[in-house]
This record gives sequence, structure tokens and C-alpha cells, in this order.
Amino acid sequence: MERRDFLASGSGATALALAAASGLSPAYAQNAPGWNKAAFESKSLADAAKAMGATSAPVESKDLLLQAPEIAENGNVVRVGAQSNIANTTQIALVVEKNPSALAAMFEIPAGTDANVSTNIKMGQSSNVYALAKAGDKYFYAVKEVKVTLGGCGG
Amino acid sequence: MNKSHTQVALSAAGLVFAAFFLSSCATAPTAQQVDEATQQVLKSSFREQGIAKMDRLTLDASNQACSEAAGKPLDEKLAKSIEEANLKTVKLPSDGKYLGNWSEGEKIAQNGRGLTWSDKPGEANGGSCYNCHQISKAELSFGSIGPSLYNYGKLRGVSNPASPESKPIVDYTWGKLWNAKAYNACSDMPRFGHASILSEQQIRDVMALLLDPNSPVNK
Amino acid sequence: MKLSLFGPAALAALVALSALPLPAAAQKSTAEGIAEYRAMLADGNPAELYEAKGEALWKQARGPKNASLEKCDLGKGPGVVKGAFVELPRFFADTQRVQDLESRLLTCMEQLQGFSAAEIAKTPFGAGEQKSIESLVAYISAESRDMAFNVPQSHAKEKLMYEVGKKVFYLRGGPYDFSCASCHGEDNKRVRLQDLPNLTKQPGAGNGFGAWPAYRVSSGDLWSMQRRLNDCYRQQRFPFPGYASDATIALGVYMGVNSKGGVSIAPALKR
Amino acid sequence: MSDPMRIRAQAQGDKTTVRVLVSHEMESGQRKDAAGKTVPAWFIQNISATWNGKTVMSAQWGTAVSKNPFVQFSFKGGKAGDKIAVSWTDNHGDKRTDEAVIS
Repeated sequence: MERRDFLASGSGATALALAAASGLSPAYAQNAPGWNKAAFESKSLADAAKAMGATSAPVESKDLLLQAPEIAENGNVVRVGAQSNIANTTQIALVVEKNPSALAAMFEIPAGTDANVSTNIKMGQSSNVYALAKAGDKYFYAVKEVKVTLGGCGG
Repeated sequence: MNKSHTQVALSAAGLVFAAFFLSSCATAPTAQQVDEATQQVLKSSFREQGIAKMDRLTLDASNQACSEAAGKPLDEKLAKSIEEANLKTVKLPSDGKYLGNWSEGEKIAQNGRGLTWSDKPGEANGGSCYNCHQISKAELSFGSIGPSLYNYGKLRGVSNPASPESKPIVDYTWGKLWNAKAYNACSDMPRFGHASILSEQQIRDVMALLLDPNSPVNK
Repeated sequence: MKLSLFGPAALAALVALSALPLPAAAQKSTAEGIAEYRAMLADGNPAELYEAKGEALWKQARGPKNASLEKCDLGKGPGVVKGAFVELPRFFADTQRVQDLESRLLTCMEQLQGFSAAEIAKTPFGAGEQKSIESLVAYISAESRDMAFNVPQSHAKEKLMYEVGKKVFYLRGGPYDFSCASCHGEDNKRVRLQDLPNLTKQPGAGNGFGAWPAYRVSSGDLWSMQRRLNDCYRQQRFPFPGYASDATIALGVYMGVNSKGGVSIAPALKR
Repeated sequence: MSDPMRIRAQAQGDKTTVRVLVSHEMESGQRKDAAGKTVPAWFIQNISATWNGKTVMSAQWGTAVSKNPFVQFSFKGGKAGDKIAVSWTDNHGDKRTDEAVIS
């Protein structure tokens, strides 16, 4: 329920206008219901947090653990995990600063589910990777730099 | 009727296999049988694709000798004659200018493209240098088939590549890039100038990457 | 915020570090970093998706003859999949040929299902029935996971193909003068950050040969050994090796026999 | 037609850990094909998992989730024999649900 409220509060109108202006709309013609388009068009951690509903800038927290390799031999698949030990964590997002769309994934954490998720993401280049967690109405982050290298013959 | 895949392959290698069976039964094949079978197999297996034509399987004397050696060192005399023949192919820069632009050289060293069947004709090739060598220390993704070239010029005391003291190492480096087999008959390194992989100007730029005191390689 | 962590002491330590013989230091941490990256991906190899699909395809009635592959003889008798992968390539009496897994699948798909083997061999990787083969090889190789390679050398043609494979392995040609051995003939070599197994002996042969088919992270596809060899030849700047051609099968025999005792981890996860 | 997911769910103590592999292109919309034309984005946008009808994970994904996606999560409760269902929807409107039994 909380999720629906959250999504409804997103800046849908702005996002639509933006999409039309940038000519992005055809590719996104059939967005799934409830998909937070504005959040997935954000270019930075701060923008992503804002689009997710944050009213103030996220704060770095030691209780949020980000698991990511220091070096990726291929940017197409990078395993990233985030674990929040902050009480009442209800959302965890993964953000790649230098990706064309900074927000990679956003998980809702229902009561009873561990605030600990991992997935594989793509990285276009070396970049800071962030875990972003929502607890109560506050947002927290953890950061790690992941270097993307060229693996093979390159031919 | 189309011949099936199986039949095509059978007919190609069949003759050699048949000959082999007449002469020996389940013992190790003779060197001659292996050579004949290999030739048949190569002929039936490869075809041209894009710019990669079948003449790429025609070996010159160097590649012939090194293929036959199968990883073992060549006979000393044979090695020497191959090296001498390759040394004769080295063309020094037409204008006497050995060094170009090191930053262009870095791009060439990074670029591993060129001359595959998926490459188009007429495009400039890369040098693939980082595939095998460490070069500048900023690039962490480097291979180890060849030796590290980090500090290449510095370690060899090249403070002014134009000076007479530097001449021998500058000449050698040019020759090595042009035709690596001039110094090591079965070197794993391509013959960049001799095989027209890199242009004279591209070789100048790679020379600068290795020998220019201002290149990051020599910092 | 982050920068304040680097007080003068930390900075001094960093400077001291960089005074160490850097190539060695950088290389070690890079190697460790890559090892960490691979370890993290070990759980959740997408090759599993292909294994499941391959098993379904093996059992499904398909092709002009509307038959499954369940009577296909991969060398251990009709329908026996378990353990077949680690004994291929081998000699088959019905075709009078030494065949690798994919060559044999072509035979079965033609004889049992009525597909044209020649047509499939001509189809580009990742398209049409080549896509079915990707999944089939994932399934078949997975059925021999953790088993030791034991590629037979009892038939005269198997012995001949080993020797031909060795010749092909060391054949230097093309504008770059490369052979398979240029990259895979010595221990502890790398191209860029990629470790290059020495395929002339154990343990390199088993590690290299025994990892394919594999899910390739860079292309997001399952690559069979045929596709692996095809791309090696492309990068070797050679002409195009025919799909399941004798040169590729001979190489399979050479690498497979050299892998004796090595354990198959296929389908693995590769860069 | 999409291919089935691979779902592994294991109960240990009071916790169930779920690992899911999804067969999907996850086309980023950034890639160009051989002819130089941009390949349009095609990716899973919503994915969720239920245990005995209760949502135990739900996520929104962008184009940066890797091809053939992997996701791991865990929740309190669940015992051997219980059913886990995972569903996704992509930006083409395609949907798929697969089930697995907790081991």
C-alpha cells in the first residue's frame, strides 16, 4: 500500500514532459503499471532519491553495507548487493553514478523480508556505485568505486 | 540433392584416412601421414570470409619453420637464417624521423582491432600492444605474453632519442616493431611494418610512446 | 566528506605505497580484484537457464520427422547423456568419423529429427537451430559436471586426429603470425587481464577445455566450444573455420586428450 | 514466448533464501545493431515474489539490470514444501510467473 502512495506522489507530469522533449517516449511506450519513470531517468544519487520521494539529501551511513567488486572484468555483469542494518528499512535502491540512467534497481522491503538484496547490474564505465536505503522518512547511502576494465583481446 | 554435412567432410578427408588404414592398423600414424591428413583437413575446414582470404594459410619460411618446431626451439643455424632474412625486410623511416606523437601511440597501443574477418578493408588497425605488454602504468589491464615495457626508454638510458648515444636502441626498437622476427625467429610478436599492420606514421607514434622522455611510459 | 578520511597520515601512507615497485603491486591487487569479481558471480550462472532449456529440447519431438533426441548416441549408447561429454570427441562407427559434441548433435538432428546438418552448420551462431544447439550443449555438458575427462585414443582415427590437432594447434599463419600456441602454449600468461590456460598439458588443458560450453558475460550468450574456437580463429586473423569442421574437431581431440584427468566444470561462466 | 525462470528457495532455520535467474534480453536501448541502428529498450520493469500469497519481494528495474537477470533475497518464515511464486512484467507488456517449492 505504501508503495502505491509513494509512486502516486512521483512527479509524473514533469517526467512526461521531459520524455517528450528528449524524444525518449517511444521506447518507453508501454511502461508497466506503477513503474517510477522519473526515478529511472535520474542522473545522480540526489536526483534518484528525490524522485523516490526524499525531501532532504541522503546521508552516508555505516549501517548500510554495499557489496561490489573493486574491479569488474566486464561491465555487462557486476554483482552488487546491499544490506541495511538500519531499523525499519523499507526500500533499497542501487545507483550507478555514471550510467546514462543512474538508478539501476529499486527494491521494496516488506515486513519480514531481510533488508539484504543482490542482483547483477551493467556498468558503462568505471563509476561510483551507491546503495540507497529508505528508513522511516529518511534516506541513507553507502558508496564504493568500481573500476570497469577491458578484459580480452579487444578485437 | 544437397550433400549432407557429414558426407562433405567425409569425402574431403576420406582419401588420406583410407591411405592411412592400408599402411597401418591402430598404431601411431607416421609423420608423413599426419602431414598429409593435416593438409587435407585444413583445405576442407577453412574458407574465406570478408577480408580473411585463404592465402592467410600460405606460410612463409619463418612461419613454416616455427609451426613445425611445435613450441620447441629452432635449430640455431635455421633460426639465424630466418632472422637474417627478416632483418633485410626492415625499412627505416623514409624521412629519417623515428619518433612521432606518444599520445597517438598510446591510442594505437590500446586498440586491438584490425584485420579480422569482421573488420572492413581500409580501416586503420590497432597495435594490440596492451594485449601482451604492460606499457604505461595507468593502464591496469595489460597482458603478460611479452615483457613489461614500462619505463622502456628510461631503463635503456634514453634521455634524448635524437642523440648519437641513443641511436642503437632507437634503431633496434624501430626494427623490432617493423619485423620482430629479425631478432627472434619465432617471436610471438606480429611483424607490424613488414605485414603492413601499422603504417610508418603509426610506428613512429608507438616509438614515441616507448622512447619519448615525456611519454608516461618513461615517467 | 569522503575526502576528509584522507588526513595527512593517510596521504603519506599512500605516497609510500606508490614508491613500492608499482607494476608488481598494481598487478597483484588487480588480480585479486578480478578474483573477487569472479567469486561474486559464481552463484547464479545464467548457464542454468540454458541447461533447463536444453533438457526440454532433448526430450521434445521436433523437426521434419517430429522426433526427440532421446535415441541419439553420444558415444555411450543411444540416449545415454551422463558421462558422454567428458569422452568427446571420439570415433563413431556409423559415420566412420571422429566427432565432437556438436558434430555429433548435427548427425543426430539429421538422422533422428530430419533437420539438414549442412543447413545448421551454415547458420550463424545465436540464430535458428544454432540457438537450440547452445541449450543442448549446456544440458549435455552439465550432465558430466565434476567428472574427469577421458577422451579415447584407442581407434587409429582418434590417434590420427590427435596428431592433426597438434599440427593445427601450432600452425602459425595470417598477417599476425599467430597460432593457438601463441596464447595457449605456455603457463601463466594473460591477454589483457584474461588468464590464458596452457592447453598443451594439464592442468591448463582441463581448465581451458573443461570450461566450455560457458555463459559469456561479455555477449550474454551461451558459447559452445565451436563458437569459442571460431572466435579464437577470428582474433587469430585466420580464414573462417567451418562449423564442426575436421580442423576444429582435431583441436578438440588434442585439447581433450591433453585434459585427461581434469575435471569438467562446464557450462562455466566466462568474461 | 519467454523461457521459464530458475528459482531456488532454501529454508534454513527461520529464514528462506531465494535465488532467481530470469531469461530476458534486458536490452538497454543504448546498443546499436550491426547496421548502426539503435536497438530499442526491452527490459523487465516490475518483478515480485510471493510466499503463500504474501509479497516477500517486489522491485522495479531499469535498463541497467544485466541480461538474464539474477536476484537474491531472503525472508523470515517459509518451510520445505511451501510454494514461492515469482512474476515479472516488461516494457512490452509481456508477463511471466513461475513457481518453485522451498527445499
